[in-house]
Amino acid sequence: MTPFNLTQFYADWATILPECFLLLWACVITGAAVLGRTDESKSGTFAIWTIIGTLATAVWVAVTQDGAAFGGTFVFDRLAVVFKEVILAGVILTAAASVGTVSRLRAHRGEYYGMILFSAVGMMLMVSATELLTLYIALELSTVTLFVLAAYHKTNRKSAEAGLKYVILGGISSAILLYGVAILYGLTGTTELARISQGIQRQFMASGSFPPGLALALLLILAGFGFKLALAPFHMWAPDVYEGAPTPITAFLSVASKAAALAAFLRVFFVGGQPAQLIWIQAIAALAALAMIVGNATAIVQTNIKRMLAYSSVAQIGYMLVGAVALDPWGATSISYYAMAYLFANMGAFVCVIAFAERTGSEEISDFSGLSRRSPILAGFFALFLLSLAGVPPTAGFLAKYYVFAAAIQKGYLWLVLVGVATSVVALYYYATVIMKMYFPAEQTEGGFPVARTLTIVLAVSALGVLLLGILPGPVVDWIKAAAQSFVPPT
Amino acid sequence: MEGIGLTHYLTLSAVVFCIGVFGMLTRRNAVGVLMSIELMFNAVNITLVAFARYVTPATITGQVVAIFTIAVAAAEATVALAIVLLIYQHHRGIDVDRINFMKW
Amino acid sequence: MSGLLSWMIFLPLIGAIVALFMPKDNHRLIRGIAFVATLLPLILTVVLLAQYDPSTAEFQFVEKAAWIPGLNVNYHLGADGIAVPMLALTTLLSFLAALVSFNITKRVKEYFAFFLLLETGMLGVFSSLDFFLFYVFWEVMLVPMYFLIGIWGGPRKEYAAIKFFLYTLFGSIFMLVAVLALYFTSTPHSLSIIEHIQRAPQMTRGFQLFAFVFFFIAFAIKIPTLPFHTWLPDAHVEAPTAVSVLLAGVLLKMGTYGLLRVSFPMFPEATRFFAWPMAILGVAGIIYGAMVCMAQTDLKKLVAYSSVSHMGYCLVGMAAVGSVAGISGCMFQMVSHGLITGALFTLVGVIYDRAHTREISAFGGMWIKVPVYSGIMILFVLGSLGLPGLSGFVSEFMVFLGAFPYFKITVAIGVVGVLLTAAYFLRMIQKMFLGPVAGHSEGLTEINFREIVAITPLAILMIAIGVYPALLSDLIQPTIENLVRLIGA
Amino acid sequence: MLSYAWLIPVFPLCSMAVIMLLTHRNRVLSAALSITAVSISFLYAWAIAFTVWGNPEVQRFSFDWLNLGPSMHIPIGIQIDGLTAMMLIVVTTVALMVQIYSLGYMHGDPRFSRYYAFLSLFTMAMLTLVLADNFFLMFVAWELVGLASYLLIGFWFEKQSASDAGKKAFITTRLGDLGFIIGLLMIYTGCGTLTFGGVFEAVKTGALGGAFLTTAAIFLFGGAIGKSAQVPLHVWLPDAMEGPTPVSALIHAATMVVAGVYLVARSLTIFMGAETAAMTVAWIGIITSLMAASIGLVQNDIKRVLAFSTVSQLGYMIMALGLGGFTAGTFHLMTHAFFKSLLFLGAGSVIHAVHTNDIREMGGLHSKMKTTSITFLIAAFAIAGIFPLSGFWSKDEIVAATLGHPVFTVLTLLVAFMTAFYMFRLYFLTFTGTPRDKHKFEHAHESPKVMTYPLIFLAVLSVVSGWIGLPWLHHGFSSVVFHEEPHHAEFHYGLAAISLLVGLSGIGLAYLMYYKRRIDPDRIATSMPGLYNTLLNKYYFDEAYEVLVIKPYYVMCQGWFWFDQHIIDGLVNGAGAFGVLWGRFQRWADETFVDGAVNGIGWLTRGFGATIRYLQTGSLQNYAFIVFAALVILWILR
Repeated sequence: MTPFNLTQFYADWATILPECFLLLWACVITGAAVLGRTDESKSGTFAIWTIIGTLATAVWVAVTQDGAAFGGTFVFDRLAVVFKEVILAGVILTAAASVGTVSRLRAHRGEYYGMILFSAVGMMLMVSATELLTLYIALELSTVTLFVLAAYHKTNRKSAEAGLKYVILGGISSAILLYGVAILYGLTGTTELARISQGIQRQFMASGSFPPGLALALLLILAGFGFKLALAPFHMWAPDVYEGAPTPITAFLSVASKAAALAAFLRVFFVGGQPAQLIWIQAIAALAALAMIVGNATAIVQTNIKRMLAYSSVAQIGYMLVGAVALDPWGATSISYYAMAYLFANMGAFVCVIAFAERTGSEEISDFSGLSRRSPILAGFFALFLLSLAGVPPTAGFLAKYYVFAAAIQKGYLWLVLVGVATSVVALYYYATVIMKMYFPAEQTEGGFPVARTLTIVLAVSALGVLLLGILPGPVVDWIKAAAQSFVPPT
Repeated sequence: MEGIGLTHYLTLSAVVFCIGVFGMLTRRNAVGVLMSIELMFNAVNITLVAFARYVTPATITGQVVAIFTIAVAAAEATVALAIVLLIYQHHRGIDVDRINFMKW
Repeated sequence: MSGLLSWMIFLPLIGAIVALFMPKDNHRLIRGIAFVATLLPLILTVVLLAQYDPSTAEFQFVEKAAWIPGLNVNYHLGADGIAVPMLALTTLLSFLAALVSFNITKRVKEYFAFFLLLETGMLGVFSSLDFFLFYVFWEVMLVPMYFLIGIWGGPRKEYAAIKFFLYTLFGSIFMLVAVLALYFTSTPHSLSIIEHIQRAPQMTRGFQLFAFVFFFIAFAIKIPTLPFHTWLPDAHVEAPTAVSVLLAGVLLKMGTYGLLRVSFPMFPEATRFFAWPMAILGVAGIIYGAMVCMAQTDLKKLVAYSSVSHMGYCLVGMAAVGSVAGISGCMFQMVSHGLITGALFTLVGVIYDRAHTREISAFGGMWIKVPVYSGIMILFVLGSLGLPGLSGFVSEFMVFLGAFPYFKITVAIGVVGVLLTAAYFLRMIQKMFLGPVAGHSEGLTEINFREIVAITPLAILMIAIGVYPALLSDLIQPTIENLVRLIGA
Repeated sequence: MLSYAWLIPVFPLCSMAVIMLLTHRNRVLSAALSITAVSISFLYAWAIAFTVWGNPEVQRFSFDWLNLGPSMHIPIGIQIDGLTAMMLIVVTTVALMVQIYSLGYMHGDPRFSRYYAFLSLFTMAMLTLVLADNFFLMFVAWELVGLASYLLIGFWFEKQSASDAGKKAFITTRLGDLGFIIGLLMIYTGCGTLTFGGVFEAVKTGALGGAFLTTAAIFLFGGAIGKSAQVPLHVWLPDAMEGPTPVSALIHAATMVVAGVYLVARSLTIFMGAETAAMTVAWIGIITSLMAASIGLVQNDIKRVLAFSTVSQLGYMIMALGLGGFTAGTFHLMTHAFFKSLLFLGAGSVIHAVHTNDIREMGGLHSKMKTTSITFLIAAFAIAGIFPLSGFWSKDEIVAATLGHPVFTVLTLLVAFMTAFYMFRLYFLTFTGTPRDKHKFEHAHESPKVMTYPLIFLAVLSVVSGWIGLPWLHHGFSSVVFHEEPHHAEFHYGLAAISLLVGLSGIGLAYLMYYKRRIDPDRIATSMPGLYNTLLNKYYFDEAYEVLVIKPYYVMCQGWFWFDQHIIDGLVNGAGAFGVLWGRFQRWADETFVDGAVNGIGWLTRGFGATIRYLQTGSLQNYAFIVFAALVILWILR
């Protein structure tokens, strides 16, 4: 045991300050709500300010602190900064988009925001965790709150069903992940990623082969992450939960939760599993291809917009993981960039669905018919987000796809890229079909409707993100690239 | 080879895990499913503790992880049971076979 | 004037954005904006032509700035002898098509916004010297086109729009893969088209073949060459008049432009290898397109299929990779087809506006009823069937003359296309314009002043190039000679 | 003087442009413009002719039209030699006469101005064609005369037959032009130039020769086959008679149709360098000549008889050229232009008077229209080759050219006999005997002076134009159109006598059959029904083309279109437009794809999507099962 050191103590807690800050206010908001001391509109505003505060703290930490804390179990490096910003952006947008949804809840309005904040704490911890136990706890913190959120529409049968499916499958995947962690621990005697990596390397050097259980361990961990990421074939929960959960939560699930899992995935596989890449890289490529094919093919036949977006999210994760086969700074950059582009586009798309459903009460694709006449702004935003998801320039989605395909081509995964490009044509078909429904009908459908102000702001911010990342991506790319280079050993 | 060793623990744990999986897949009752999941967690705990004992006797990492796992599993079970209650209110039953309103 | 190309490209975009902020019921104002936003690039084109130095194959008006340094992406523009005629064609046709569009009354604001965005995309493609930029513009164009066909199109607009969108995207994605491959095989990694051309001799044969095929799929769909052409009749027929004009006049040229800009100088060995198959495809397109035209009953569809036939000449011409005449012929055909088919689609639109049908059999004796319209139509038809003195003849003759030494029998078969073209066009003329006044011809009114204004520049250019082709060849010759040298056949 | 010769076609060009753009509403002004322009060209042409004929130098003026380096260097310009000068005279003279004549003939036509514009267009193109110093410019003009021909044949386009005929003419000649184009391509490939001088130089030095040259020459001749209505592309010319008669006189008798002859004459060096090609030319010429003459024997449409006569005479010229008879061919070209245009204009005058083309409804018109009758008779004598009219001299040269090829000589004389016969059959049936249609006869009248004066002028030329070839002039006609060096067959008194005799006997036979009625033509016809019907139906060429070419082509086009819509597009829809077949466009798909021709990837994708969605059963235990199954599979595949 190292003796107590005040400087070290200060540095450790300073590094984790944003999480602490967030946790504190999450407790306050939840507590106030439980005690009935606040009304929901205030707690919403409060939550947003909390996150802005956290963001500011995080920026401050990013500037002043650097490196590992708590004996190397927690790290605030550039990758963490990137993903924390992404997650916090996602949380802010979710919170802002929730206003209407929350106002229609019968009870427990305040706790809703508290839950989101708790989940956000978990995600932020996850991004920074460099040790498997920390990672696991953080992951569970974020997931368990999401179980609650998914079932938040207590009176809605779909929501309850979503909650149940999510919690049970979540539990299984959690057990699977943990089993993998346990085996890895048994093989290397540690749960710290850096040392795991060294351990594997050492054993490989010594015996010329990987320890026998390693493949199983990595596979189990991959399955665990696959669940969080909704990666085919571990995605089965996603469409049902996406459909049943309150839409802001769906957006949150599909964006922030995935971003956190992705960061953790990068840490585990790009750092911890890096020496064993021979074992898992083919599996990743196969799963990515499967995700692109299954996600896109199934999305075509959907009639519910949320379900369609759910399958499209499955495919999107496939595209992100195309970048993973590169296993170098390029790959990490491409995945991170993709996550960021996806954040805005998918969040925007779901918020469009919220805005639409708030006014029409429908989530059927066929009801989008003629939207461009009823609400040109909403239709315009939705079209923009869909085009970004489809990867049409000059939106962020295009550069993101370009980036991941580039990473794969660089490593010679031509077949994977061809699968990617072929399926993205399929993807364009169903995105374009929605656009067609919105824009092409000539006849005027019934009256126009406005979009709530907060939602408009969320949409505008997302659209700005989509366009800026697409048109002037230079600084962001440089920023992410630096982050990726800082933690991925160049090959 | 004398007495009980690491292999036995690992085997036991694998068997328990599989029983959990099997129960999880076959139980019709949601609570039964949850219990099966608990079995899976406990299988993992056995592994962890066994590894802690045999691989890293000097540190207690494994035990710590196991304790945390128990805590997390409890939390999860709490939420799960709450949701099962919710389901019961909607469905007047907790047969997981009948909970397939959303599909395809 | 610095940033000439940038101004040209982005003025329409600025126009589009301005138009979006205008009240949506003030059609006059929006049309005025569209008019100005297409006229200004046209004026800049004149400046461009005046400042362009035709004695060199170097890129001129070059603008270069770092765009995404992390990916070595640059904002790199420039124009040479291949690009300049295309830029001029684009600005001209856009302007005229904007005039033609003034009779649009449905969702005017959106229409012109998309229209102007489309012009930006087209001009961008023709002046990009960076692959990323090139690809971005290439794709950007699809979106407004999708909407323009889908919203303002004919009865089967949804089908046509999505078919166009998917088909082109499908092709261009292959281009993306090839671009990425180029990027990673170069050291230092580069997306500059110029740099890749310079390193062409170091590329291995296998790589060249691979990249050529991938690019070719993208370009062939756009041209479109024979087996990839079926999006074209649908898109052309369903699109509103002005969009058909741009589709046929400019978008199809992007395929051939891409081949000349990218594939030929960059993969000389593969180009030589694929020259003969390209000639075969071209000739097959000529004959096949002409024969299918013969079976058409819809005037617009006939013109659409005639594009398939006419773009075949381009392919034959460029297949003569060692011949300045052949490749120049391809360029001439690109310009000439742009002028002629643009005009033909406009003219088809003129009668469709009046009679609301395009069935050939629904008309008869139009020459009696609307002599001015008929005269103009026949003039352009004659241009299209390659009558000497009009631009179509010059390009066809150049193509044949250039390609004949290389592919004697193939070209000789291609020459038959000249006859088949005459056959279907004369059949159309006979049914619609000759004979006694019949069917919808009864109520037709003469072509109006605005429409004549939109057609006249095309007619003048068609005749000017036909009579004195050196007007155009002087612009392109050094560039083409350089290209032939790079291919090194 | 000569250096401004390019102005000759510019005058009619200007008149065309002005009429089209400005004066088309003013009939008088339009006609005046057109006639003035062609008059200037006419005077200019004569002036040039006198300059050139005294000065046997080839004059060339050219500039670079397009220079792309060796792969395409095309200078264009004009070249003036004897042949050109002769052609200029022919074209401008006939054009002027026809334009004046048309003032009367086309009087009252609603599209009078347009008619003159088209005539100007034609004149311009034809003059360019003969002035060109290279094959390229010649081809350009060649196509433009084709266009003018198309427009003028179909001038009365309300009539289905007229617009059909125009289309047929354009397409048939264009078929020949394909050969022309390929010939040009071969020549350019072979010697890198298209100027006459350069090409002939290459042929002479042997740079261009052998089978390549022969093939090129035969392809080149394809152009002439089309334009000069040789077998098997002669079918358009008889139909072209649907145009106004003055047009037939100008385009389809005197000028455009001889463009093919001119082409062969101009490039005779090439044909002389390729023996096989030359013989092909000669044979096609004589076969055409025989066939057309035999058809002419039985036709009843006054203009068609003349049309077949034209075809036959063109075959004559072509044959002569094929046998190397440069002077003979070109000489006959000139005389034929005058007397045949006279015949047509005469026929036009008759038609103008009786409003029918059918000679069975005419007869005895001599009494009503003396000028027409006499001038027609002069022309008929000329074409029959009667001394001392122009046709005698030129036909004699042709017969002389066949010396050494006995088969040709015999056939030539046979044609001469038939020509004399059908021409006088025509004359007797039209102008002599008793009127067979009283009503039409009574309304008949002599044409106005604007129409008869051109007839008289041409009649004079038909008489005297042959005298240039008088045997006692130095070198005769060849000194006029000299080609390389003047070579002139000695005037052959014996041959001249024989051919004169043959002509007279043809006239005699016609006299007996149609004037004296000593022999009943109907009996002969009924005694040989097979032959008669074959001739009457023009050897069934049109029917054969209809069945063998046009119908199959249409069917084939429809077939390809079906293929395009169903197979290619079907595959694309299958492969690309996912779901299009099944979702929104179900109905359309059902209609189009009932045959199930398409089971492409699109269907598969949609089907795939529709299938795997059912894995999503909604049962969470199934989901969990898939998770574990996937784990197991991944473990196995590891």
